[in-house]
Amino acid sequence: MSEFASIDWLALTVFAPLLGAVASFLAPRMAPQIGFASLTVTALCVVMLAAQVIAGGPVIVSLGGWGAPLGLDLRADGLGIVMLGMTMLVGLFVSLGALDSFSAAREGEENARMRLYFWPLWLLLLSGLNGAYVSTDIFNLYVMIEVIALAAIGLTVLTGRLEAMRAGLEYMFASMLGALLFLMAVGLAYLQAGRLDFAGLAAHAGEPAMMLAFALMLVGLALKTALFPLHFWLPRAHASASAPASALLSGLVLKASLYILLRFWVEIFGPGSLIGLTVGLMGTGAVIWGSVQALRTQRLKLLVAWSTVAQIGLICVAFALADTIGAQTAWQGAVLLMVAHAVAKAAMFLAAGRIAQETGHDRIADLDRTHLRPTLAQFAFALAAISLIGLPPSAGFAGKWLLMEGAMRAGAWIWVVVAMAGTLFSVAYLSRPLIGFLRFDRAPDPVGEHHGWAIADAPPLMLAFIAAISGLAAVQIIGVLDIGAPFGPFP
Amino acid sequence: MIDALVLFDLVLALAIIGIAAGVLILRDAFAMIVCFVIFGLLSALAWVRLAAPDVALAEAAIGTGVTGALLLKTLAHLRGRTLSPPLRVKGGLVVNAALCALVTLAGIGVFLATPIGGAGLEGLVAQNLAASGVAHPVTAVLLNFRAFDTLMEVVVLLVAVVAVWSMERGIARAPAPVMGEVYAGFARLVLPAAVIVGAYLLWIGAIAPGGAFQGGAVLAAVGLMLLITRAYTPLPAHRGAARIVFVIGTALFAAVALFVAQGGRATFEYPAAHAKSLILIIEAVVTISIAATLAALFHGREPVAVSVRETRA
Amino acid sequence: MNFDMNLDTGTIFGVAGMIVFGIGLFGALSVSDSLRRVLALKLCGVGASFILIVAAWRGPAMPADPVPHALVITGIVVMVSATAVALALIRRIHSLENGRDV
Amino acid sequence: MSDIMLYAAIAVPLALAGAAILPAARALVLRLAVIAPLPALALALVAPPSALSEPWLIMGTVIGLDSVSRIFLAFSAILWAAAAATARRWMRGDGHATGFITCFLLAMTGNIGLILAQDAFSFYALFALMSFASFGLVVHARSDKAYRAGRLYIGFVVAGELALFAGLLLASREAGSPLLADLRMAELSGLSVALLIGGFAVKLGIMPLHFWLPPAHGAAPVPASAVLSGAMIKAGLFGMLSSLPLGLHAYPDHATVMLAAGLVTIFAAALIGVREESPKAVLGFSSVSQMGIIALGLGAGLMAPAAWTVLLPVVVFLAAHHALAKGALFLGAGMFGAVTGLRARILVMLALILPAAALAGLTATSGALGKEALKSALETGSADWLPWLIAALTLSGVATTLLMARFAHTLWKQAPGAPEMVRAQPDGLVVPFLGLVALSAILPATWPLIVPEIAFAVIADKTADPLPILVGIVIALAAIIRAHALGIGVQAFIQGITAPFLALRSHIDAASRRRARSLRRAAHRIPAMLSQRAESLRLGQTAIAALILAVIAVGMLEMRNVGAGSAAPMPELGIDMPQPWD
Amino acid sequence: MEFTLLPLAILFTSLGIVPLLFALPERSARLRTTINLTAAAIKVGLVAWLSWRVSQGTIYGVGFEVLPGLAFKLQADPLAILFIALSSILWLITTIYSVGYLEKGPHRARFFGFFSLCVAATVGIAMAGNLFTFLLFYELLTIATYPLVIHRGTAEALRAGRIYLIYTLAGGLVLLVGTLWLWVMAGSTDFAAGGMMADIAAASPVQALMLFVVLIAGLGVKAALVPFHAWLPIAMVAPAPVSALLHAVAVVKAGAFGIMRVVYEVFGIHVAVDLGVTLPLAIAAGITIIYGSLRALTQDDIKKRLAYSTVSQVSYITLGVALASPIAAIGALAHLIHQGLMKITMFMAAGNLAEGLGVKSVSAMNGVGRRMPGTMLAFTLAALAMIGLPPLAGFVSKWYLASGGLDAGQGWVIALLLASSLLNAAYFLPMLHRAWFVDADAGAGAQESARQRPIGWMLSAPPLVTAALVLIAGGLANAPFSPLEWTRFVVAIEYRE
Repeated sequence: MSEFASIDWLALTVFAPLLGAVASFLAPRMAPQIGFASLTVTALCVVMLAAQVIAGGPVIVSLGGWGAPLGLDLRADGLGIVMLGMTMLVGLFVSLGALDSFSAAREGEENARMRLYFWPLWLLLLSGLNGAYVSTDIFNLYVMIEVIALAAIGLTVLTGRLEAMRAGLEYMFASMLGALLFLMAVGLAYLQAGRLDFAGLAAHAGEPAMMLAFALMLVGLALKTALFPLHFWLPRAHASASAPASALLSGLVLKASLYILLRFWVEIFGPGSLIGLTVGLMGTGAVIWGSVQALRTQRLKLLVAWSTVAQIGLICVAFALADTIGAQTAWQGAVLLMVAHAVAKAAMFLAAGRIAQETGHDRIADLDRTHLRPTLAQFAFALAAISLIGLPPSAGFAGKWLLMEGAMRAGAWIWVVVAMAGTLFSVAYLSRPLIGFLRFDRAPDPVGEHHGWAIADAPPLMLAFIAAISGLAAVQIIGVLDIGAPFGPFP
Repeated sequence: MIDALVLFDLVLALAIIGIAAGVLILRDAFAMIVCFVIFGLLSALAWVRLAAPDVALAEAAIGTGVTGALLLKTLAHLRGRTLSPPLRVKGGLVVNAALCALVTLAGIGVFLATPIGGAGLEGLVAQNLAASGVAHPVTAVLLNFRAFDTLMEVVVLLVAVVAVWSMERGIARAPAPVMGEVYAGFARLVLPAAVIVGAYLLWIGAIAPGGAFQGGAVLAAVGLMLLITRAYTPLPAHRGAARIVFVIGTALFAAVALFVAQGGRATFEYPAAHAKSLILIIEAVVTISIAATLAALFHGREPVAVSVRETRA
Repeated sequence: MNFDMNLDTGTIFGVAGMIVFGIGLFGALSVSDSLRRVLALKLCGVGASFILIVAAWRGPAMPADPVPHALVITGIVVMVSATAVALALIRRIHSLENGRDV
Repeated sequence: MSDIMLYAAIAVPLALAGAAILPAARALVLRLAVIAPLPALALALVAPPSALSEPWLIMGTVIGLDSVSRIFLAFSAILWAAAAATARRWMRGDGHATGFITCFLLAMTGNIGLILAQDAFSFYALFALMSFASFGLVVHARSDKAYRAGRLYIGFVVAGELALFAGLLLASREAGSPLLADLRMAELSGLSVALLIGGFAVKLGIMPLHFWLPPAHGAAPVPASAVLSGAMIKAGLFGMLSSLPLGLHAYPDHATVMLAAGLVTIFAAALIGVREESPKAVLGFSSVSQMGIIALGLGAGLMAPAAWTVLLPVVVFLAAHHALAKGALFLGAGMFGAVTGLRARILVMLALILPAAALAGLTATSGALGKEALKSALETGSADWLPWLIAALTLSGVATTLLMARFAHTLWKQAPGAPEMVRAQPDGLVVPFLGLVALSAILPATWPLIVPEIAFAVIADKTADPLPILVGIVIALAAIIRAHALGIGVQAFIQGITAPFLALRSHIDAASRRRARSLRRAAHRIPAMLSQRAESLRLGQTAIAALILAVIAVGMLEMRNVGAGSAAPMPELGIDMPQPWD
Repeated sequence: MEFTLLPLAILFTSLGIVPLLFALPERSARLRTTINLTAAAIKVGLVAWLSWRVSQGTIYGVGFEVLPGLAFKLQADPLAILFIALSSILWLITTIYSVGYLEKGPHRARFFGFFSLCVAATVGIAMAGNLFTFLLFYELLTIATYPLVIHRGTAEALRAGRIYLIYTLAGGLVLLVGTLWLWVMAGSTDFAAGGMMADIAAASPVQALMLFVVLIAGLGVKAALVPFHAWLPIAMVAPAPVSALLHAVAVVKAGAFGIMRVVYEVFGIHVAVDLGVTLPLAIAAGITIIYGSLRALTQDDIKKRLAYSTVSQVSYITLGVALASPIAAIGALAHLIHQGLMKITMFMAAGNLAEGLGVKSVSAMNGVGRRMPGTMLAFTLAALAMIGLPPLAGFVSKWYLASGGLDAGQGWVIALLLASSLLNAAYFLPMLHRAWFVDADAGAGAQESARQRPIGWMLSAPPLVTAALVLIAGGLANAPFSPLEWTRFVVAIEYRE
């Protein structure tokens, strides 16, 4: 056991997928196997790390042995563990889905190419994500978000279709601009503080350069997170990517920038309530606008993508509560919502992909119980919808509960109303495809036995199932989350 | 009293700003790229003035050189397409301009309100330089103090090449640049020299300005020339080797970082005795990877797809 | 504020960097041609680099802080990677749009 | 033994009704219906007074037999038996015989059971069973006339049941017990007494609550008319006797209304009745008129509790008298319709004279006995009303005679139609008809034998207090209700109530549909337009710069606020917390 | 309180078989039926055992923490038993009926899966030990019933389903906010006899009042209180067994039961009276009672008429709760059971008419009594019980409600109940009249009713059984373990102070 304890699981969570990516790039034919194996290893590392953290509190590794201001520290506290866990969970299942989506059994050169490149890109993405969750240095985070962004763009355009390419370019510009705003913020922060670690910067919070740096970072990260009104790139990018890629983009990639924003907000800048209000209002706009667009759109994947815009907005309501008495509860709720959204949205994209694959289209108006109905995928979609709407016992419910509880404790009823509106909206737009799944008065053939079962239905189903019942484990998740008091020592 | 050097700085700054504006304003695409290259070089010059020769070198080699080559290649690919007039005065444009001006003003205000050189890590770096295994502080930071950043930066390059390979395929060949015999001859002449310069830069990085990236950039330039002159044509058979070269830097760097983490040492904590040699090995390998990657980014596609298409055509 | 005292190399290039960043930002927001947009973003990047390098500057004839330099070098490489990907995308889109693909 | 008889009295008809569900048993049920009331009859004639408590049933059930209920049970059972015997012939070959006999038996169960019931719950339950089951008897003919009569009937029944529900509820709360015996001993409030009287008066057919009665009697087949008129309307009387604190407390207001209604009923019913075309309807009005007489007795009892001890036997006697005579008349009417040939008709007509004369109060008949006894009993009661009552009672003989004359006339002109099978073999009807005639004739003689303890009559004082205005209002109300109920019908009445409501709703619906349509159009157009505009102006991009500025501005604002508020301007902004990894 | 897994076991009898039912292939009907019936029978047995134990004074509970400080808590108290007993018995009967009803229909696997889930949710609602757990199952119920409502998959059904979903989810959301608020305000959401809001209501009556309004509004949607009732008549497009379940056991009862829990065990009846919320609630219930009946009058569709009747009848429960008198409370609780029995009978009978004769509208009901005597007998009994005739179940609850009205000094309740009974009679008696006393060829809808196909015992027996239960529940109201007796037991606890 002691040998295990001495192993640097923290660094391994970043290095394992990295080495996996290298290997899968070197041996393209074996890419799926290598990819999946290294994913498993990474998951193991995360589990070991989590065990360490749960047993002994936050784990900190000083890379190179130098220590914070000079060198880089990696740190895994409760929040980091939760994010890592979320990433691994979604990642494992999406990978399972990808095994089928890009399986060798499918025809076509395009598919073969996608199979080759999906794995290295995804593993590199994973390594960036994991790196971001354990980083404590803002420049290191800059590099991480670049890794994430480039890999994500690679995944976006993996299908090679023109609309995906165009969406990917738009995403690229948004992402680069976001990163450059971030870089400028790093420059200003260094100018002011002369160091880059969180703890060192926190001492300088509130000074003018830090203020500007914060503004740039906030906007840059909001751009990457697609927070309204900076969401313009998202729907097309997520809707035009292949199903596993969409699942990763929507489930994981957005969460990274949101997580960074959250970290900065709590640990470094601690801005005042007015800025919180601004972000909250942006979130409100996202809820309304995303929902309205989701109600209008004609295509299933676009609907799911717009729903992401709305859901991200809802999570951002927590920022408005950051300096109130309900802050800790609201943060916990926000993190739970992030996890719930990651799991459910990944399931939903995978399911939408399966549906499109089986029915040959993804027009909402034409969805019905055809003789080739992908029942399990539709079921998974419905389960995921339960979590996104926030019905018990899903994690979405637990998250929404805590978020609203925070708002109530703060006496900020407006945010309760926003959360309620978001819920109602999500019912309205998600019921569109759900109703389609259940109608069979137009089916040309008599409805018979189940069809369209496939192994590929398992990952979305499992993810959706986890999303739908994980609210029951909310107290455990929060228990982990509070390790190291990431949201500060609130009473 | 205004120092002559300060005057030079002022003029240089104004030139940089003007040329930056030119990048946006000039209608002709080629002129735009040229303008950008000049901008890069002037920036590098400015950075030399700011006592940052390493950075200047890197900017000149990579930020300007490689990027310029990439831009020109893209322009060649897009040739025949007229660039839309860059700036049309519309309501939105004016609003954008006003907003950006305000942001800039705010930035300048904040910058002026912040003391320069007040805080930094040079003291810590100097303290620990001896223990780092290299004499040049920038290299120490890059390959020891913040080696993780550097590793991830190589990873970024790797991501880029994977992404580019994944997306660029089956493109009918853009007409090759017309390069005369003179150019080919020049290339042949310059090649060995460039290799030597690159290697030197790498070596010198340990004690003076220079290092893996700069050296890599120079080596990449060699690759570029080979590609342009068709002295070397990537073949499907070379793919395996190419992949190995791309990843070897990352792989070795990461492997070393993990390997040293035993006996109570943290990841990236090189044993004091072997620090210099380890760093040198890493740097050398990373240089090769960088060079190959940059060249591949320039070439822009995986050999196999092209060859398949071309044989069919 | 004493103008003379402040008008040193660092201040000049810091302000210049800010302005370059502003120009780049404006370009990134307003320009619709993709190639030029890439360049505008590069301007932003250079502008940010200026600030970092100025932050490292310790006055004429003083050794500079090496950390920001390292950061900028890293930034440059990251930027070139991103640029390469963006340009590859642009080329690919152009090919697809013009039907030069099979 | 008497327990078993108590059970059997209720259970036998109920079991027979239940057996009608089985197709195989239906014919047998029709045939056996005649024995269904016999246990009750036996109970009435031979069993000792008894009571039986079943606390688990409904909400605590008590059944039993006392002297008043013994009389009611006796004549009701006789009537039911006679009617069942008639029905056995009458229904043979009828397509709806099963339905008829089921309803018949259920009504019988209810009627017999309610006489035995000693608590409010079971009384109410059985009363309702009787009332609702009788609906099937009324609409048996399936003709428009029958349906109209049925609608009228059921409307009144429901209203009556509701009044009873409320009355019993209030009364049992006031009495503190649901036992009828306790109700009779309690000082009930005016409201509950009014509700109880109202509820039972519907059944009794006292004006103005009589409208259902003549059409229903006219529409029902002969055996059903006999029990409706003979037995079931007496259940209303029985209800009043068993639930009101008669003889203990005076309710002068209620009494006034009751007396007035009774007076009006006697004559108005006669006046209307003589205009009827159908003999059975004439008989129906005759029943109404006779119930007016009984109402006089009740009213007098309500007015002067002291007189009740002498009034009670008279009222009970009148009920028994009317039951037997009217039963005989109805069965006779059926008989008349069934026989063919002049001789047979004359014979039947002659036999009919006996009960008719008894009703009219010919000397030495039960009718005369009853009226005289009532007159003398009334004298012990309110003096104000006495002259009127005496006069009315006297004149009622005239009215009844008129009605009987009309009955005979219409019967001769258009006898009620009898089914073909009955026409062929009318002999099966003879025994029940003649039996009832005979029992009616010998009632004065047999009366003291059955229940000696109340077979006497007493004389009382006289009072008078005319309330003609109230009577006028009652009549007017009656006229309005009648016109309404007969003219429009229940369905139309309901539609009349709901029409404005429906119109309003459809109006609102249409308006909201229009509104919803235009809203939906706007909801589709506006977001589309907005997103198009946002895209073409690249608002998202502009927002980047705008947001940066906004955050800076807001940050500055906050900094200033904080700076103004405290000596140390900065620290407030940073959440000053110990870093967990320190 | 005794900690045991018995409540979980009862929950599991329905929840545990859900995956099994989903997984079964469509054609293995026999196995599915066996599983269903076995589980239902086991549940009835367990509930019987549980009721016995609870009547002896044992209260079972089980729970674990879900959110910080908030537990998922099941608790079998007497009030819970009342509801579980209803649902478990009716589940058994409805399962038999559904098997018969869907004999050849599509998607049976899905149907029975959600059906079981629905029952599980109902059991959970019944046994919820705090408002939070209640909310969990309340939402689960919404989700589980939705696929049942739209089971037919037609455009109309989908529209109805959408309306149903929007109403109930919005209601659930409001309840969520209410629960949260309660949690924030009181620091607990536990149900406890006598309530727990006394201090808070004393300290901040306005907030407590608003909380009450929010909670009741959230529950009122499912309880179909006017103006939140619109979903109920629309949702009647569902197959007959689903309507039966929706109207009799699960959904509306969940709302009514929730109102009970909130009034008695969150606020406490005395606190509620002090807050002055009971009279408005009673008036709201009264309005619903009359409104529902008036709307029912004009419906020609049988199921729609029954649906509006439900709107009216369910508010009896609310009325009884709001009257704040122990006697009325007995009426309310007894009506919870009685209305379930009556309404399920009527819906199953209506289903039989539609299945066997193709009769779906009142105007086509002429002569159906003769063609389906058993079914119509059951229907008649239930209808008469609805009107409130003794000795049927409806009479008992009405009697207690009216007495309770007097007890509480609210005489208008009697008038209200009388008016309601009158209206009940006005819309049920014409149906009975047509069924029994009008011949088939007369009146409209002769063609519609011409189609006739035999129905099996699985369809014909269940309504008769429930009708018999209606008779027994009323006729043997005073017998031990009758609903009324149990109700008295519960009310004695709730009014113990």
